[in-house]
Amino acid sequence: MTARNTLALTVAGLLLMAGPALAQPTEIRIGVALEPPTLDPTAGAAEAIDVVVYQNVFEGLVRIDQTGAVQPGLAKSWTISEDGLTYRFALNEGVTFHDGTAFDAEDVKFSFDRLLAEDSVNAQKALYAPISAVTVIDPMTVEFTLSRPDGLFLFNLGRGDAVIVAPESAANNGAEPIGTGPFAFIQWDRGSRVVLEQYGPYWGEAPALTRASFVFISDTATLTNALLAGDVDGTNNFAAEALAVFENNPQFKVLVGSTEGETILSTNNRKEPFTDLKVRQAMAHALDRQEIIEGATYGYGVPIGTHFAPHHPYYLDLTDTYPHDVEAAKTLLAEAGYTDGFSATLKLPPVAYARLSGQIIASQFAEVGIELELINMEWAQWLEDVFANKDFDLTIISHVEPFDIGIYANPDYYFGYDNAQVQALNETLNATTDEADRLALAQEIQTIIARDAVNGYLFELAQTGVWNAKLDGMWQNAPVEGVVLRDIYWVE
Amino acid sequence: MGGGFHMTLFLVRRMAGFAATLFVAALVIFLLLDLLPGDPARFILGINATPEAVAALRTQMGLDAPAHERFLAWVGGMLVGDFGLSTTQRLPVAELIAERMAVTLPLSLIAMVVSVVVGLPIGILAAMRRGKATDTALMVLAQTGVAIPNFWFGMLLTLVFAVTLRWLPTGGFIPWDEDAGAAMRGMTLPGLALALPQASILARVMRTALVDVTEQDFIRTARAKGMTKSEAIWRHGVRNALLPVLTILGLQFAFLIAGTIIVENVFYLPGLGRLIFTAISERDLVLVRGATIVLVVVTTATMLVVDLAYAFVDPRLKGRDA
Amino acid sequence: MNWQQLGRHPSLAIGLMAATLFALLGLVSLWWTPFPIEQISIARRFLGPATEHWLGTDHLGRDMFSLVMRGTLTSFVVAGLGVIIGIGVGVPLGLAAVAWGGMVEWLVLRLSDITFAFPAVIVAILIAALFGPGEINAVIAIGIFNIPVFARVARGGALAIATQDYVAAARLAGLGNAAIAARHLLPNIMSLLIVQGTIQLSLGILAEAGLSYIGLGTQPPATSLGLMLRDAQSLFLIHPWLSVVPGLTIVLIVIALNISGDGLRDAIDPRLRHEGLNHGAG
Amino acid sequence: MALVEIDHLTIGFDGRKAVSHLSLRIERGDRFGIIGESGSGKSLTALSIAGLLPDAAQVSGHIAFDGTPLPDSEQAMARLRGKRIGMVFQEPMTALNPLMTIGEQIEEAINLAGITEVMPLALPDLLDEVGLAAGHVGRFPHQLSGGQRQRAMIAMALASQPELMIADEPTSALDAITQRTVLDLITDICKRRHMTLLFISHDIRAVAALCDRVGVMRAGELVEQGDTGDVFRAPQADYTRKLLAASQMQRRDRPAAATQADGAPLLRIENVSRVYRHGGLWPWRDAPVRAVDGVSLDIAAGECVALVGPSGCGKTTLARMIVGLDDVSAGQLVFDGAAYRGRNLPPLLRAGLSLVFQDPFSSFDPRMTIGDSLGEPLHLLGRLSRAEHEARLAEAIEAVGLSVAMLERYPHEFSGGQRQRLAIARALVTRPRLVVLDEPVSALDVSVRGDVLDLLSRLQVEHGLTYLIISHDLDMVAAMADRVLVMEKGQIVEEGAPQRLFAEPQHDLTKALMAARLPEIAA
Repeated sequence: MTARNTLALTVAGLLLMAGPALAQPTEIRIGVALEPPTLDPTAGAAEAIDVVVYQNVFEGLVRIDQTGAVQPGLAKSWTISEDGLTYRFALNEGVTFHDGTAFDAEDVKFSFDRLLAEDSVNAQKALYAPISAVTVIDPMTVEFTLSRPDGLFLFNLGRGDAVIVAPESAANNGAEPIGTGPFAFIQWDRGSRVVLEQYGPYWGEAPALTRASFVFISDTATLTNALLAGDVDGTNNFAAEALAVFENNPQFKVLVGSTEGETILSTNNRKEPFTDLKVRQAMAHALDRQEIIEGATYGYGVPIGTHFAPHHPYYLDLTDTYPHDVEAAKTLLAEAGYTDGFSATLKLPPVAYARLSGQIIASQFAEVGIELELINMEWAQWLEDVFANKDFDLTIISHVEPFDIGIYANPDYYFGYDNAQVQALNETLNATTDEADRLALAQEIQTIIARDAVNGYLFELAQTGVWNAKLDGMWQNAPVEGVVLRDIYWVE
Repeated sequence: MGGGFHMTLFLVRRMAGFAATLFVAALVIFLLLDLLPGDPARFILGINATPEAVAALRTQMGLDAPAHERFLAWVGGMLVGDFGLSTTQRLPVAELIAERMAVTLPLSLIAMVVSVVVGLPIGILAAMRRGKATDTALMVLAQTGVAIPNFWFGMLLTLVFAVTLRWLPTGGFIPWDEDAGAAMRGMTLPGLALALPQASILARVMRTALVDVTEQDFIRTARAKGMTKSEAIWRHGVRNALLPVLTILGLQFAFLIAGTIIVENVFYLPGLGRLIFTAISERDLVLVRGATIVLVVVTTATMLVVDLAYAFVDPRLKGRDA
Repeated sequence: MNWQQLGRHPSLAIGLMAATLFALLGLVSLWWTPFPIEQISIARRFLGPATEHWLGTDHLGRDMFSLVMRGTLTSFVVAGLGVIIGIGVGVPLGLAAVAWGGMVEWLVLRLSDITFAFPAVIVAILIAALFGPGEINAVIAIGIFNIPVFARVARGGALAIATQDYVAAARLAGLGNAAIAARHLLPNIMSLLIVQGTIQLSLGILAEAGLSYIGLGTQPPATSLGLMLRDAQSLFLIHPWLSVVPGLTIVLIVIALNISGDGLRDAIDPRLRHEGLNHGAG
Repeated sequence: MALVEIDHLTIGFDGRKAVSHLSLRIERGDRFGIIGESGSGKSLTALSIAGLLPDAAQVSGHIAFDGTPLPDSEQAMARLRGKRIGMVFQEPMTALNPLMTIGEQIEEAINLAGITEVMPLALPDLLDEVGLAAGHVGRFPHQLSGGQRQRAMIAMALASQPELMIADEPTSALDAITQRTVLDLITDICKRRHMTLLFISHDIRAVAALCDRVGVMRAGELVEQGDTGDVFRAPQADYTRKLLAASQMQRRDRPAAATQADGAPLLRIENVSRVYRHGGLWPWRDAPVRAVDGVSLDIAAGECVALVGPSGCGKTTLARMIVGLDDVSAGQLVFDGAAYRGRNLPPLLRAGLSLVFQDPFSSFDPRMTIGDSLGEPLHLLGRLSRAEHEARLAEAIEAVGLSVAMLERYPHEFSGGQRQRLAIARALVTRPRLVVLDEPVSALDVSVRGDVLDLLSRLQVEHGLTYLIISHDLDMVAAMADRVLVMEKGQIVEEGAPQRLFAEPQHDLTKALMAARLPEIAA
């Protein structure tokens, strides 16, 4: 035992002496870092919204399970036309919203009309652009017509952005969400917590938990203390740096799973000197992925060599495309005409993985002669500067959308990669429904963007949950954002 | 001198100055916030939203009107108690602030009470034992109390009393009407963390003030009347020494109302400081300016109260402009 | 102030010595640190104190002693610039209020009321939102906070000076308000300003730590004591040493400065200096 | 047996002796006076009897009260003070607690004295005895006049019906008229109660009037003691003789040639008023205060005019307007033919006017050399060459009898008398025609007053100066002035040559001022 761990163990030992945890067997308190600005998942992009309400308060026609597969939700079954343009859903009977109003096909139509309307404020409106019409066939049947085939259509229906809301309550969902899920919203003590309670008349199988609170604790040290003191029962994503506190503690279990977050060193492909492939290749060689993963994620990140989630069946391991090689990097820079290197800015959003990776990358780049100036920014400013105005050289960001390789086919996207071949391949991919073909296409795109070193591909973020050892049924992976409560239960 | 009339004049003058300060402060806040980079609509909708959706949201949030119209609408609204709607949360700002005040105000009061109850006696004791070992020990304690960063001390308190002893929660806030006892327990540690530096400052100010007063002639007069030195300090010195302490108390209360943000972070309390902090990062300008002006009002009002209290306690100031 | 006086106030001597020592430590870091502070080496992180790394290494494998040196410098510079802004703006305002009086004094008082009404943390948050977080932001926020403090101290001190006959004599000699402020008022409140400056310096160092804690102060790759403390906070249970080093440094510096401030006041204030004699010498 | 017996008392601070080997006896029923200048240790001696010395004092020697040595414990000493010793201090404003009413403070003294049997009557009786109206009981110290405050102090001292009353400079902070009434009050009470009095003062005439025994202190030592009559009739110590001489002001007569009345007055004050308003620009501001109310007067070149009156009568305000430190509200001033309203006095005219301040300790910037301070008014003359600048300074400092080398020094290196000389030098540096002297000697020790007045007389002759003296010291005025103006409530109420005015005062105020003069000590 090292001296450093003594304190942690002492604290843990005292915990054991303090006797059994006080938690009731059907209630749970979950610590989460960020408080949602609103509780309406259709009116904001914040992950924090989905963490609280997704699949708990609100449900979609289908739902995504732990493995990322599409399962029936409010729709018990569906049929797809041959051309892939018409989806007909049969809805579950006896479903009610938490305010008691009944759910039927009209609510589905309302939800999607609202999402697609001119003045819609849905953040992911673009994902649903292929929908050309939603038709109520009868109260328990609804039909979607698409303008073009979309391989991800069903998955997208399962996202938090496409949950079904009722016309009576939709406007008020931000403050007082009313959905059809197994948990009903009870109260929101702003700045402090959201409380949910089991919804008695839930149409499906009743969950084991009767009550759940999401407690907002942004500070890692504080969250650590709250977990140790038993003031919260778990958290879905705990800062990797302090995981050691819980790793060998029998009172807790640490769940390490995958997310959809590809963390990349985004490079402004429109801007000198990054327009030069050799420069981008040199940067790729300069990166020591292992050191970054160790330093920024304490080893929990999974290395990636392209923009794709490693746990996905389509994933291709391209991490060796440009191995860490300082000499190669210097040579490439010299070939590109930057014998003495160059300087650039690295704009960093306020997340720990970005700030830490940034410092490490700056140190690594310095070895090949690239001087990085680190500029730390708030989210709002980062979004405006980097994302909207594309005023940046480099940035570090995790792209958490599932299956989002399509961003490489959009030359207007913030990193500005314009490759006709990728654009054509992506179009084909979107219109293809055959799995084998899709896999081949997706892997071809992965290979091209890796070779082009469009961005520096760093790692896939891990989800590192810390939970009371007596809890079970938590999602280990995060194929979509959210803390799904329905399967969680206390074991005696 | 006509005390009553002068007192009224004094009040009226002070109130007029108060109003003027607030108006200028409102203008400063508004202008400053208007300069902020970052689009609130873009923030809400995130990186994948279409420009049309962002534009639609901007219109909905009333960000398209010219600046002077928005300023007048804001000030006009506040005069009738309407602080506007939060852009991100879509709720009345007044309501949001009131919720947070239910945490910040009692927390500040607890910290004040603790610091007064602990700090003043220590200061008095040190002054009485001036130059002796007790004095030195107490002042070393007070120096350390001022020097320890707030969040560090809060963390230490949590580790001892919440994590190890489990006497008190690590933080969080249970609303008063739900369980007042739990709310109180939740405020204990943050209250202590806030009180430590304040009590240390109070102890030092009290000591200095009392030492100064002890050198005044009227203490000698009291002793000449037949009091011992410590009796004279108790009966005549302490009350006079409280005058400078009163100013510090006012400053401290104003500071506590706004300055609890760090402790709120450590103890995950939904206070006003954190509200402003998150509101700015979310570019919820309506909320930010509402909350900021409330803080300014509280600070200014506290100063006003201190001034009035001074006039009340010190007969020399009655009816005079301070 | 001379050496003999220093000898008569041992706590002042200790305080000044300690504060100077820390300041020098910081200053030296401009030219030399045991290891370059930007040098990140994940393989060497979390080393305990040893002969090579006197105070061990941090979570990025950087030398703690080097970081403390540079961090001390940043803390001093941020707090010091804050004091300079406070003095640079506040003192002229305070002096002008006294020298001109009337409308000028009223304006200065209202201005300082208004500045004062904005809590420092809020100012820092606003400035961070305007210009981005960083040392400059901390300097401005602390500086703004210091302005009314120094304006009030300068005004208070100068008011007492202004009633002295030599100020009236200077007016008789035809000196204008500005000349009187510069020739008579300023030199005579200098000691007051030094004492207040010391106190504000220690407050500034604490404020920098607080701002860094909420992410508005110094930004990596630069470092400050507050930032080190913040970085180490979540590791406290695993690597307490990383918090103890910067935390203790802050505590010691602040105590040293406060003791110096208190000592200077005792040493400079003639009323306290001639303690005893003023009671009886009638 | 003596009530107080002091034997070889030595008091030191940081090794410096403030009182050394002092022995004296105060018999029961004595009225004992101690005379001395500032720093002579007289107050420390008084405080040591009551056990009120500062903590830092190192004391040796013995003090016995009523045959018993003073107790060591603060508790017992406090009881002794409370029951048997009453004390009155110099500055009644600071000696009273500002936050408590007079009544509360007197009552507290009564309670501490523990004389319960007289309690019900005590407060009204005491008030009656010291001449305070019952209505003052509820007032705070700042609401009373200086004399009333001192009466309250005396009431507190009397509350325990003490055997010994110690009065430490009880009147030096009061104006002339009040000073006299308070002294009379103390005399009355001592006689009526057969109380022993220890009276500390720098005013030899007050001691002579009040005490039957006297001690003279100088630099911590008792140079002489004995019956008042004996000591003053036949002083043994040189120092006593010097003090006696200084207390008798001789008329400084100047050759008539010095007064050269050539028709037009040097300074003309035309119907000048000064009104102060408080409360800024608000419409509901306070009623205005008329500090100076329609004053007109002329001062001829070479004249020495004195302006006398009680504190607050407006004499200082008038002086400030004349020298251009303040503006008139109405009327105008004419100096040497040029009209001005106060601060608009042009620089060259300013050079013709100067002012000597009362307090030599606050009239020099402690951070500037004497040379810099003295050179300041030379700005008024425009650019002077370096040589001429230095010549002017040398001329001025030599005129007051000090050496050029002193220009390099700082104010704290000089004594009070030297500083007042330097202040006069500064007033002369621009070679002015009119010098306003604001209480030029009242802050100085008695022994140096005469020297400074001699200097002023000499300078007036040598430089053909015109003086306007502001003072409440009638003896000094009588010694210096050609003409005296008496001022009350902002107006000049009487005017005339000092001899005539003091012999046959017409106005009530003048009469009161004359009545308040302490008798000269019979030689």
